[in-house]
Amino acid sequence: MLLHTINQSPFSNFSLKSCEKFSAVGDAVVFLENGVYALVHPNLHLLIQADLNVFALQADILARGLQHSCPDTVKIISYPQFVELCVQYPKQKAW
Amino acid sequence: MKFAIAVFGAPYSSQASLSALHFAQAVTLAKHELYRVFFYHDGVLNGNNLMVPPQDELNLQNAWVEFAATSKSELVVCIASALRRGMLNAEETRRYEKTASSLDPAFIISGLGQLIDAGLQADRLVTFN
Amino acid sequence: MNAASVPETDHEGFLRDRTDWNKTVAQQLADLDDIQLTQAHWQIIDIVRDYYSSYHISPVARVLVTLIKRQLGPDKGRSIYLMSLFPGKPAKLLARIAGLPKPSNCD
Amino acid sequence: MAMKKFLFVQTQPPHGSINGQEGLDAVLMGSAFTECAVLFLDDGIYQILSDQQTGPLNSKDYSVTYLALADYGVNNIYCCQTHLNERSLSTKDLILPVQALPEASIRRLFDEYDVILSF
Repeated sequence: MLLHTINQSPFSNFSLKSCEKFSAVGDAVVFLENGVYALVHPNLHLLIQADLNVFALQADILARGLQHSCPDTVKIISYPQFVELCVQYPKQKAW
Repeated sequence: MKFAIAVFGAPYSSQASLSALHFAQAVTLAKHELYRVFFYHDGVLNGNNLMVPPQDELNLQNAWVEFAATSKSELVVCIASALRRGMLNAEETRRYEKTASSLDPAFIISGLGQLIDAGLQADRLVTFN
Repeated sequence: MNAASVPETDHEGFLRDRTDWNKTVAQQLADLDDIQLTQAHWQIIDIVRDYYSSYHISPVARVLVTLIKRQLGPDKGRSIYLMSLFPGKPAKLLARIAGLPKPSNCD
Repeated sequence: MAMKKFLFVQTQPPHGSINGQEGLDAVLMGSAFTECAVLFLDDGIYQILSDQQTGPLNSKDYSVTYLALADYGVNNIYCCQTHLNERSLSTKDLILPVQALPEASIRRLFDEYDVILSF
């Protein structure tokens, strides 16, 4: 099981697309930094449909004023929860 | 669990360093072991002790040094990346006949082998690029 | 070239300008470590210079030993042979004498 | 415990940034410790496009350094067939032999290796 991390905006970068292509059922995706703009990207639902567990870092969401645009399908996490995810998922792929 | 962190991004030009710092603090807060923080690529610039950000902004170099002091964590910069970008400690300053050193003494200058070693020895290697 | 015209080196004896390198200069650089270059030395120098010219890197010691074994045979393809010709830190010394880029300390 | 295997993923084209060159340095270093493989994704494949002439730019041509990987014991070198197709490239355009994999196999690589380092 992979922990994908995406830190680039999907509006200007292929990371979201690559992650979707090279992920498998049960993988987790963490959006951080500019990656949190994925929460408002039309292709976000593809990750949900692919049965990935999708997370986004709260600090990055708040800093960018996206707190009112978070879909229910994405779990909002703190840094300690991010660490906990790294414990659960043995490998990271940083896109 | 034993964690290692790799930081690839320059301070301020990328968020990698700030994210890695928050993550590192969370690792130690959760009582995990932090085996090493390895700075590569532009990440070596986090060791720049000449950085002077405005007083109402976080000084990332200071923040890393304080974190290392309180958590007893090891901060390592890749020597090849560091030399290329002018991050020299006193010894390298002498070796390359330069006039000033720029790398904070809290950062250890070492080889890229330390990144590989971190990947081998730690249970988790988390990269901030 | 006479003995007086030694090209400029840094304090560790590396050429400041690698284009200054030639066979005479190589001996001058070797003199700094009291090494008289023999045919055996030159075989190794040629190997690392060829390698650098093909791949744009200096081979690490482990790979160099393999190259020597491949080109000069198993008797010479041993780190002890390399150490006997270029004692101390062979990779660094060899880079210096062969006019290759100064390696970073911790490689 | 068996030694962990490393997969190095090159994603950036050459010369526009130093990521690829420093990524290659990491592969060469890794080869001294453990089994390593290289995967070229997206524009990363351009790092090994043949006939790079860096003289006029005065940028180091490290594409030839990839040819040294075999001497360093790195023999598993992969790329994505789809990414080649998108760029109208074939493996014949590359400076060294590379196994072009379908997308599904790339995911299996991620499973096969223990540590994934992306540049």
